[in-house]
Amino acid sequence: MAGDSSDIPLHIPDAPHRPGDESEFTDWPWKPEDLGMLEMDCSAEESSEHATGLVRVLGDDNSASGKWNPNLSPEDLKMGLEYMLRLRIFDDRMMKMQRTGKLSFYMRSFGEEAVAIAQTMALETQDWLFPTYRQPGAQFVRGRDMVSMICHCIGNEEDNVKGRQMPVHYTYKEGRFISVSSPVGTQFSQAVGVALASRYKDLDEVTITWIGDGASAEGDYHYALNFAAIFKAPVILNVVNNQWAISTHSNFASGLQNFAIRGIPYGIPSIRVDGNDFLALFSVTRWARERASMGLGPTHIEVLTYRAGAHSSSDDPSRYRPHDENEYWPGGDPIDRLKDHLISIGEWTEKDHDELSEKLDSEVMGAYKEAVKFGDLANGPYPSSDAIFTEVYETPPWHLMEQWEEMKKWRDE
Amino acid sequence: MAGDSSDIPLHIPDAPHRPGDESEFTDWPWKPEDLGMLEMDCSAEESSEHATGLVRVLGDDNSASGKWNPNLSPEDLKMGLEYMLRLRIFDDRMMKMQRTGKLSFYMRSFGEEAVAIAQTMALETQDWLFPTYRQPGAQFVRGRDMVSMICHCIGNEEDNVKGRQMPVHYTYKEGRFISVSSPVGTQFSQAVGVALASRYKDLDEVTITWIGDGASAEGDYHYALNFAAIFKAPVILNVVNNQWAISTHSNFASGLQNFAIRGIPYGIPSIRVDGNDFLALFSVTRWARERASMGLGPTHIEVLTYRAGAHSSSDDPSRYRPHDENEYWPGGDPIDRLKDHLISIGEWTEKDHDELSEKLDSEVMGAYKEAVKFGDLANGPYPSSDAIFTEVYETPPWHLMEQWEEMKKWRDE
Amino acid sequence: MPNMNMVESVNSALDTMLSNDEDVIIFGEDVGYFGGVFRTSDGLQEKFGKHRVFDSPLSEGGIAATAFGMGINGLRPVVEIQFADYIFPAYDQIVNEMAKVRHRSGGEFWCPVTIRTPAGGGIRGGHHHSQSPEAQFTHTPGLKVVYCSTPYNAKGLLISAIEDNDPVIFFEPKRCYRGPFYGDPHNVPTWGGHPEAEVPESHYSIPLGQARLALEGNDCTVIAWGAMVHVCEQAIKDSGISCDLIDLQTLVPWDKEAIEESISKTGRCVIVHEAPKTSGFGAEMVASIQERCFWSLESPIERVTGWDTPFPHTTEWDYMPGPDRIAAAIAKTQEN
Amino acid sequence: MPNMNMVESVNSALDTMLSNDEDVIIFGEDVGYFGGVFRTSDGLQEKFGKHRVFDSPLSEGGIAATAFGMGINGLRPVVEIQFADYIFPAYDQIVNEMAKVRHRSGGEFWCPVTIRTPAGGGIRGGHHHSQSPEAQFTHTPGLKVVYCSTPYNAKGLLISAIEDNDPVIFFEPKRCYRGPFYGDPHNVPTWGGHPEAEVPESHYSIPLGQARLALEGNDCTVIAWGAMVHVCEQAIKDSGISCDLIDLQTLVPWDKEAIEESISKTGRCVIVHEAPKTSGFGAEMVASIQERCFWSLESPIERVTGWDTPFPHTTEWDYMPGPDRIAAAIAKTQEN
Ligand SMILES: Cc1ncc(C[n+]2csc(CCOP(=O)(O)OP(=O)(O)O)c2C)c(N)n1
Ligand SMILES: Cc1ncc(C[n+]2csc(CCOP(=O)(O)OP(=O)(O)O)c2C)c(N)n1
Ligand SMILES: [Mg+2]
Ligand SMILES: [Mg+2]
Repeated sequence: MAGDSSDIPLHIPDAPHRPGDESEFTDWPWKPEDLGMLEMDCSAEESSEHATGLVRVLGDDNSASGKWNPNLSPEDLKMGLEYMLRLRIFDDRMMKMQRTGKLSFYMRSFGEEAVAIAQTMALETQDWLFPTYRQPGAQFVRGRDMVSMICHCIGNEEDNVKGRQMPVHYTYKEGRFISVSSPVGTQFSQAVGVALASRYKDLDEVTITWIGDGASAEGDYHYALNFAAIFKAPVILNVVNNQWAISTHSNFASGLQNFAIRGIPYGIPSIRVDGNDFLALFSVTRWARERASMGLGPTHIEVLTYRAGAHSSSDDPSRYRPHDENEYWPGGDPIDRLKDHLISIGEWTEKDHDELSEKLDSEVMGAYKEAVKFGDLANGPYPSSDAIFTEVYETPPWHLMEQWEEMKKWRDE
Repeated sequence: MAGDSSDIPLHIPDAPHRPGDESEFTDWPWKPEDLGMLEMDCSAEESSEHATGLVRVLGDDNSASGKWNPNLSPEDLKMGLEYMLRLRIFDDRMMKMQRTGKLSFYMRSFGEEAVAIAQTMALETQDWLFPTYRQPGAQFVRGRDMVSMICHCIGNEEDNVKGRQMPVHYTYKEGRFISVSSPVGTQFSQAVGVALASRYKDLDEVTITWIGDGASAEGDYHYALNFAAIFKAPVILNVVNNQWAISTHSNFASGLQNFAIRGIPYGIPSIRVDGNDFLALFSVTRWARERASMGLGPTHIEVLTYRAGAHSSSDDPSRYRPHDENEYWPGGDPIDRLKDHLISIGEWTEKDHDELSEKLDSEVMGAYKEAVKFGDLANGPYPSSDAIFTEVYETPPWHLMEQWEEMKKWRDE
Repeated sequence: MPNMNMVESVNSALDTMLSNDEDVIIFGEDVGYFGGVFRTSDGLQEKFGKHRVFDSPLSEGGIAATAFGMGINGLRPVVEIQFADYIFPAYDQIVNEMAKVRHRSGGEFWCPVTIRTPAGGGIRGGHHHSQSPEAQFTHTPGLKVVYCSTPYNAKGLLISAIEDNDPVIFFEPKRCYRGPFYGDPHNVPTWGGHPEAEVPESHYSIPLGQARLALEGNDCTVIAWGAMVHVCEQAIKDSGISCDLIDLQTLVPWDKEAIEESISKTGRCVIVHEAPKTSGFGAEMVASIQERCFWSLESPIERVTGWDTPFPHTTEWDYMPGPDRIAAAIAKTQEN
Repeated sequence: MPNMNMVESVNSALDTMLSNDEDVIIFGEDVGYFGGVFRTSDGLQEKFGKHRVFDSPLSEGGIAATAFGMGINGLRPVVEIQFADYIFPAYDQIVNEMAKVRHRSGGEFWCPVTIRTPAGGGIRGGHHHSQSPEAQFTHTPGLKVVYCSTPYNAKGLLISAIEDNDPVIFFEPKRCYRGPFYGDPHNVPTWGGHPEAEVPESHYSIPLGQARLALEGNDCTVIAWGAMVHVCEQAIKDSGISCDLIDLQTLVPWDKEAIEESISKTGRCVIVHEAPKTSGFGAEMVASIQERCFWSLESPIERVTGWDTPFPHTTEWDYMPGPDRIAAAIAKTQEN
């Protein structure tokens, strides 16, 4: 039992592979046919199999099957594919901007593009999204303009956050995408409050939120599940288990290798879903939304995926995991899998795909060119530092007014 | 599903009975024969039945039976009975002292006397106890003198905490009973650190800690289970579910009516035990200690009991629950149950019991008289206020020295 | 006008706001069915329904987070932290989240939450039922910090806090719930007959940021908040020195005009608080006053505060500033 | 003597203490295998074994609580909070628990824990990778608070902190990890050749509570800590005014003698910190100095600080005190 720490007096877990190791994952035993649909009003316990298993729709042969198949139209699937591909191309462009000093920092969704996109597509437009930095793709689904997203990441004059926060800390109220905060985990418990407010106002609004495998060790995770269960909040609580929290493997985030089942003793139906399977994600989320909307309370979902890229532009994962570990992830790549499915059902071709890529490339490039017109970090212009003093309070109190004057004196000298 | 809140837009749980209601509890389905012993190296999952069931040894007929019967000698049982009875008599005397202003505040263990006493008896003397205010009885087992306990509660010159903390915030390092802190929950996660330090030093020391049903909603509960599981700490983590957190029913502390099973998804073997059954408590704790000592890591225990008295001397439970609810608790009274068992096996008589009560009464009274010699709150003398300045740091820095001088000036004027 | 103690006036403020504004919602540990361990929400669940006033799990972090979410989604939550000593598990949610959400979101989201909490010593609460942690919130931009002292200002300030669109930390001096406290533990007056206990049943408000001139005088400015206001009143009487007594009421933003005006008149100043001296809010007051009024000052500003130690139980009267220490400080300001 | 940057000197302090004392144990987020996101524990797990230096779950509250328990049971844990902005989930464990356990237990238990954390701005970290929350710890009796500024004092102070039997919060100015920062973001020197970068490999310590006189002068006392020490150095040069520059090093307990001596010489004072002005530790310094040295003061003590707003991202240079603002404040103290 003491395992790898038998020689030392403390048991310290380790990552399965470190640099120099061969990357190896055991094949997944789970198939699309494994799991039936769950009753809407199932008890937490009745969801046990779904929490210990894995909901999949896209099989190894690229076909969609099983009880959880949402039977989406080819148009919807293509839309999903387009959003995901746009996000990947967008991310790559942003990384280049970061590397050339045009923005200060960046975080990609690489390998996890399906998560926020499929889940947001499964919701209604009045539903609230309370994301981390790894779900910016949801904004595409809600119609946000890329220029405005890039301007935020630069922190230029057109940034709707006014240069106040680091890149990727989006806010987009029009799309009910709630402001991203750096302290990990805080949104998870806050989302329960958002959901309860909707319920209090008797509106058919559901709130969805996400937390990382790492961040699920924060107290906020416990608060969220407890408050959601006790007050039956219409909230969808996702743990995105992408195996890593910066350099720390999820072995340090849980004593067991399953995050889904944690919801069950709180009394929350819990499901584990293949996070790189667009269709499974859509379906599980749709189900959770219906439950919430019917007044049946929260659903807890483990989204099983893999952080294919670096944690952020400041990170070099080859220092702590095999540089090619991502290629061995049994869940594959979410874009490839949906693409291959569409091809397999005769709704897509490699040529379509290349054309789409090109179209998106030029869209992103166009947006990029448009955005930098408002300034980039290397060259300016920068947003006015007046924004330091506004919106700290609804109205600046006297001491802020005094300091603002002083700041202007120095700035304008 | 919406239950009692079908008429309002939020689901708000309620207590099963409020003043004016008839107290009613469904009969317990659990019997001493239900559950087998668990393997020492069982997995968390293998403990599921023990977490959803209830470990009992003392049956409704006062006999001891089942696989968990620790087969304690009559001497040990009588010792346990004596400790419990001493605690109850001690508590009653302290309440009287509080009512007459001789001490400022008090909290009884009424109805829960078995918990700390049986559990501490099941441990070794080198093991660490990290209690809340509801486990003072452990000190009897570790040999603490009542005079010193009363002096603490008064906060007089002989208080080893030097009048700094409220009553019942005992510390007794000699008995490895770690200082009680008011903020609930904090000790639970700290205890994991205590246990890991023992492990790091390669000592056969186990740490036991307790948290209330209410306090288990704090982040510290989550930290404790997570860190204990991940680092396999030799710790025994008890949730004392006594149904109430001041006026708040445990329905507000968990979405389900089971606290034990919460440990399972962390990977911690978890057991629910009848908290008013001295033998079951002893046995489960002994088992957990052995696991910890063998390097098998933490055990999570729900101690199912009932807070028979008021939360504290400041509380009047008849404002929020039927005044006689405690009499209907299916688990009965821990002292009566052990007494009846001893009688049923011919090792005890009512007369023995009365004699013991009298002996303890006079012991407590003697200790009380001794303690008040050192001062009580109504009449003084009080401990020196010099203690305000000592032990804030190992050595008082200059600013404390200055303030100490100033305090003395005012005090001694 | 009815005579209310501070428990009743806080209750009346909550009652008024629950009646006036459907978005007001109240929760916290033991505040629902039971009406709060200090009884400040007594009767409100029965009157307004348990979707408006309810108990919460024992989790200050969860309470703050839930209030945050409700706040950004249109409600106006008023939550209770049972004792100010227990606010720290919620500290991250308050200082990193509530305080910053309006700013960080470019004004898209804001958080009109009021956090009420009984604070301060004098009830033999020892380390963890006595602290007065206001200073630990005054350093965080985005928060407003209020400390009431009487039944009248408790209601008026609490209504302003609830109506405010920024997060407000609202401290209630628990020692004054049932009567003013003049620093003598053996003298336990009630609020009966006190002019500040005449509290309208109906809605009224005291603007945040405004101090209250509790006594008027010429020779020294005494600044205090919470229970210490009454102790200062006693000390001023005892000292025989003519003083302005400024009850700050709001700590952030504090009332610049009131302070500057008084100091320029008196040239001398004593600041009093229960919390430890080092980095207490008294430090900010001294620093600001010497910056703004240096040339008016005739003598050093004195601070009379709790010691830089944990709060004791048995010997709390040797810890809390009493009239004697305050009067001596006032006298000292007159020396030069 | 080798030349070390501050990452290396912190690493060297940890290495020294791991070698000298078996009870020293190091953990925190990403500090084990990877060696910390700022690389301060690089190589230590490999050298000392993973029972001495290891990763923890992402849970600052859990880290602090575990350290507390280890500390009272005989170990000497040194934990890292990845950014000082993320220390708040641990705030309750620090201020209510670690700080008070020696006192509350009548000296039966104590907590020799060191909490290291990178703090301060200048790396485009926005709201939550830039804060400098030292003041929020200085108000809590039982804690010691240290803020290093150079490779040399980082190692010497960190060793003292680890050897201390009380809990110490140890701030490292992340902007200075790889070079001093003179307030000009376009000037990015390394520590190479800097006299304060000569760091012995072996054990040495700088007593807690002792300030460092970084520059000596006659006309003004400039007090700073962390990255601001270097910015002040630049400002003093720019101002052309002869100043004492006091690098406070330890905030609690601060060096009374050094401050009093300097003020009685110069009669003028400027205090500089990055954190917001209101209730920053500058307030305490002003308050204490005017209490202790009132009659020496020739002009108001100036504070140059961050604004009372969250920390911005793009425009951080308009937020952080720069040499221009500091030099002007120094000049202002000379006016009267
Ligand atoms: C409260 C807090 N502590 C630490 C950090 C620093 N940090 C940022 S992301 C991260 C890892 C998060 O891992 P995970 O939750 O698994 O999310 P992922 O990055 O994998 O999406 C850490 C430690 C933080 N942002 N907030
Ligand atoms: C952090 C914190 N919040 C609130 C309180 C006030 N308080 C003291 S005991 C208590 C109820 C505790 O209930 P439970 O955990 O079930 O323990 P029990 O009293 O039933 O043994 C509360 C709310 C506290 N002491 N600490
Ligand atoms: Mg992760
Ligand atoms: Mg309880």
